[in-house]
Amino acid sequence: MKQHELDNRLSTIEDKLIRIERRRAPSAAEGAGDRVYLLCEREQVFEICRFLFEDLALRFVISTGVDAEDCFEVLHHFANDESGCIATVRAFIRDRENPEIESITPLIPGAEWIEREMHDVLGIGFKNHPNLRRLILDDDWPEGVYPLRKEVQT
Amino acid sequence: MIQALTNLFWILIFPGFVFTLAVGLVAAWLVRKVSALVQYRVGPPVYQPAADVMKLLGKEILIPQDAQRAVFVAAPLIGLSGVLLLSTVLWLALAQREFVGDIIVAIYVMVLPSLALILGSSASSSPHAAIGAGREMKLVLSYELPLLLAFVVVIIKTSGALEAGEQLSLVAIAQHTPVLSISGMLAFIVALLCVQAKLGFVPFDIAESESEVASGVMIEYSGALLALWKLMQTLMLVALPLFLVTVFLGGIGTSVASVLGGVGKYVLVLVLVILIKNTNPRVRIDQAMRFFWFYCGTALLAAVVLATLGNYYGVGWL
Amino acid sequence: MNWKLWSLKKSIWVFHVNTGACNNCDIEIVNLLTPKFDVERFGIKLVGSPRHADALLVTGGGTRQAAVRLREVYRQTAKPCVVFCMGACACGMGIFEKGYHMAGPIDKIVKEVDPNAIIAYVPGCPPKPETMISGVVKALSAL
Amino acid sequence: MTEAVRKPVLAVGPFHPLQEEMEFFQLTVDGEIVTDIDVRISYNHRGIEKLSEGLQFDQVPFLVSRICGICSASHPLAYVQAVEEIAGVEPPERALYVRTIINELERIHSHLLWVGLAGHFIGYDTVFMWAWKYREPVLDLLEEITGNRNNYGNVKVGGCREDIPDELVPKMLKELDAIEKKTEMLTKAVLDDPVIHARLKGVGVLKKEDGIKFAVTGPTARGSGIAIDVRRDDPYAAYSDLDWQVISQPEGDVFAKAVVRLLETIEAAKMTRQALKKLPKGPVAVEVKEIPPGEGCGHAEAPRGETFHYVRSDGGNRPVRHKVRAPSFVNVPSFKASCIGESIADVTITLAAVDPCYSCTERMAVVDGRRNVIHDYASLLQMSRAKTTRLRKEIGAPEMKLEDI
Repeated sequence: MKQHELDNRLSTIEDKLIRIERRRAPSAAEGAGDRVYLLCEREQVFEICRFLFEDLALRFVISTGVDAEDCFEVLHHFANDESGCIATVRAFIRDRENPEIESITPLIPGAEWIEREMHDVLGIGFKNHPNLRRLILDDDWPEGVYPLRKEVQT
Repeated sequence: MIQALTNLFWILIFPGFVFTLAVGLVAAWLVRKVSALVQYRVGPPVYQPAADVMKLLGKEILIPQDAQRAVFVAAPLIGLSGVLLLSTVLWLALAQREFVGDIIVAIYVMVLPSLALILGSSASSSPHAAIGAGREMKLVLSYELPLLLAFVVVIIKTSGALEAGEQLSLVAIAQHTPVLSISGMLAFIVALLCVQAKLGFVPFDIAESESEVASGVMIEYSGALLALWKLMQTLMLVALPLFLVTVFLGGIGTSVASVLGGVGKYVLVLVLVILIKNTNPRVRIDQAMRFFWFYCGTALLAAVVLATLGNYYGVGWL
Repeated sequence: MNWKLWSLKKSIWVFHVNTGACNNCDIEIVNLLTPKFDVERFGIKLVGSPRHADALLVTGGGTRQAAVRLREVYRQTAKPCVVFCMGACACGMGIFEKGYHMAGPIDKIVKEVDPNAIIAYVPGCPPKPETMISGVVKALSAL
Repeated sequence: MTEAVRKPVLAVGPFHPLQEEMEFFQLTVDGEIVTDIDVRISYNHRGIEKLSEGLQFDQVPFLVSRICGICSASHPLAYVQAVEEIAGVEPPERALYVRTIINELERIHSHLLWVGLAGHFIGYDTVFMWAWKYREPVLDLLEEITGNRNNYGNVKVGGCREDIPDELVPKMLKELDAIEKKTEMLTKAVLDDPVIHARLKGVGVLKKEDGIKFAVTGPTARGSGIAIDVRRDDPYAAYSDLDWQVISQPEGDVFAKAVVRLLETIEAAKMTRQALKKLPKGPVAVEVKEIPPGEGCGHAEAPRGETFHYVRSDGGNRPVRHKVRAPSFVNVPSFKASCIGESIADVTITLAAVDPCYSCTERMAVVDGRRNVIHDYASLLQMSRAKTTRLRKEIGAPEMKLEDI
């Protein structure tokens, strides 16, 4: 799937998004290196990921959890290997007290570990996750301390 | 009085414990050096095995909490005394002292080290050691019968030439070289492989597999107790090849020429052992059992038949 | 020189513990076994059980999860033993000093078990194999 | 029972002369067949993402090169590309070539290392010793360029820290010829060996669909017929100027992964030679004053697969968020698909085939609920080797000797 085709297909889900941002990597060679950010609310994230993964057959790369002071963001990065484009779904979780979002592990088994990791380090809950046990923090790590949150100082 | 002192000297110094130990340490070095050369490395210096044992003697002994202490401590002592007994019996027989060491005694004493290993690892209550003990036990079961059959062949071969009542005497057997016949040769080869297994060398180092992980029978041992195990293995490097020399290759005499010849025979057996160790991959325990029971067993049955026929018709080379 | 010390210097059995290293030090340690460096020449041998070891080669800065295991391994090592901190991380946690998941440095973790532990440091990121050998030699001549 | 097993395996068993990272695997088996795998990581978690937020943009490359000792060229490169994307900086051409050369040398040394270890796992220690011997000259070359055998620390935002001196180029070309020749020999020896065929073919198959589901990358993906390679798909450094091929194999078994790695090593040697011959003149870095607010994704093809870095800047001198995804993080969970249903004798090599930052197969305990047998790593390795021996006998292959390689 070439870049323009991807752009066309992406515009079909525009109603579910807040907006689409496009950027271009300056060092990238001709015809490659586009970055697309799809901003959405947390309720839409599963549907958009399903569209990208199943309908557009993009490759799941990884997810990033960000503590953005006023809200949490969960970014699911997908790659289109034919055009070199990286499409990122950026979902906002506005509820800081009880952050929760729908898990994409039932859709993409490869997301199991990263969602467990985000649960460990940021305290984001994942609905419908099959196995949300502790993964990367040690056995004695205190409950309720999430090292990647901004209020935690090293 | 003087007789008693001489005997003590014989047993403790020469050719008893100290001498055996010295030979064993050199043999152990040879094993490591040759292996290193095969792998394009330089290998350790000649005093390495001695340094290893000395260092272990100076170290702390840790006994696991759940271990059965008495058995855990006694096991290496039993093993070591077994080998010491064996080597003393052999030296006395070889030097043709007035000693009625008989082959059955030697065979029984030879089992002691393996039994001690099984005892010690079972007492250490570690799952790794338990696996090792289980394997050692199966290994003993697999090679003990062929080894016994090999000695039966020797006894049959030599009995014709011996006086009544002397058939089982090591001193008497050492006068003959049964390897110079078809059945004797077969028995020798099988016995050599059994010795390989007794020494715990590749391809039969199933119980220890020291080269990868020491998760074997000795995993829980440390300090002086580990040193005792290492000593036991070192002494076995002397005693077992020597036993083969005594039984199959005509032993070591007392004249200068025959001593030199005897040393040559010992080195030959040792080099054979090292070469087998370095040119073979490890086998699995069920493969080892099949090998010893089926292949070695069949070969030895044939050898027994041959030897009996040879004895009956007076054909020496059968 | 007494025989205990002599033999200890001539026969060093080492046991390798990774406490959260980036693998560089570990690879260089394995490199010591290969034909180019061949540490068996000096009587140094890698063993598979801490009970047999005279030296613990510790790499990595000691993460919280690994520290518990390091203490356990140190307890199981027969004394006397030397702890070698291989690499900058093991010596002082290096670049990971401020990490929230670190329990190190190694000397602190080991001294919690045994305040009199003998600890030697081989800095470098990673130390070259030659450095490691020379570190071991220096530590031994200081004994 | 679990407690009784876990304690000794964690405290004693996990460490091995060929030391690797700390991870703990617990395998559930039914007879000889693996039915479930549980993995516990965390032993190596150092909190790099949080540390990175405390460092300045130009300090972070030194941190990320210490994520993994073997990928110590690809991680900084991916990070630097992400930052360059935010800042809109284009490094000079010579810097792109130097980056390419160092990354390809890293690939050669990493793949040879894997070949050696894989040989060790199936009982061919000779392969181990020889592959590591061939690898030494690569480390020497890297030491001459960057001053260190590993952890090169050579890239920075806007270019490279050190240049390749022109005097070194002829020597490098000569060494590369030698390495290529030796690797070709090794490849031939491995690909023609009937025992290795019997031992690795059809073992630990990762199907293409499973590979996509688990989002695997690198040789793990390319061995399953998923022909992805960041170097071609989203060209960075000087890869679009070079003439090379993406190696992929459709079978998905361990053998296919071995073939991919061996052929890639030869390909990497060729690419390095081309890059050295084309090496343009000029500076190796441009000055970068400040990083504007924004976010960027950088990815690079490490020996094990795609390394992905996401960096967000708020206009200050430190990243506010820096996400790192190492290739093993997605490759490792894929053995949920490739190991289940395999016999335990094959598990070691299947896990090793992923090359999880040089094999996490250490931390394994096999729990057999039915027979109450506990296998540790040693017995698994032994089973694996015994199978090689058996197969060797079955096909009547001659004994391996040192001279045969």
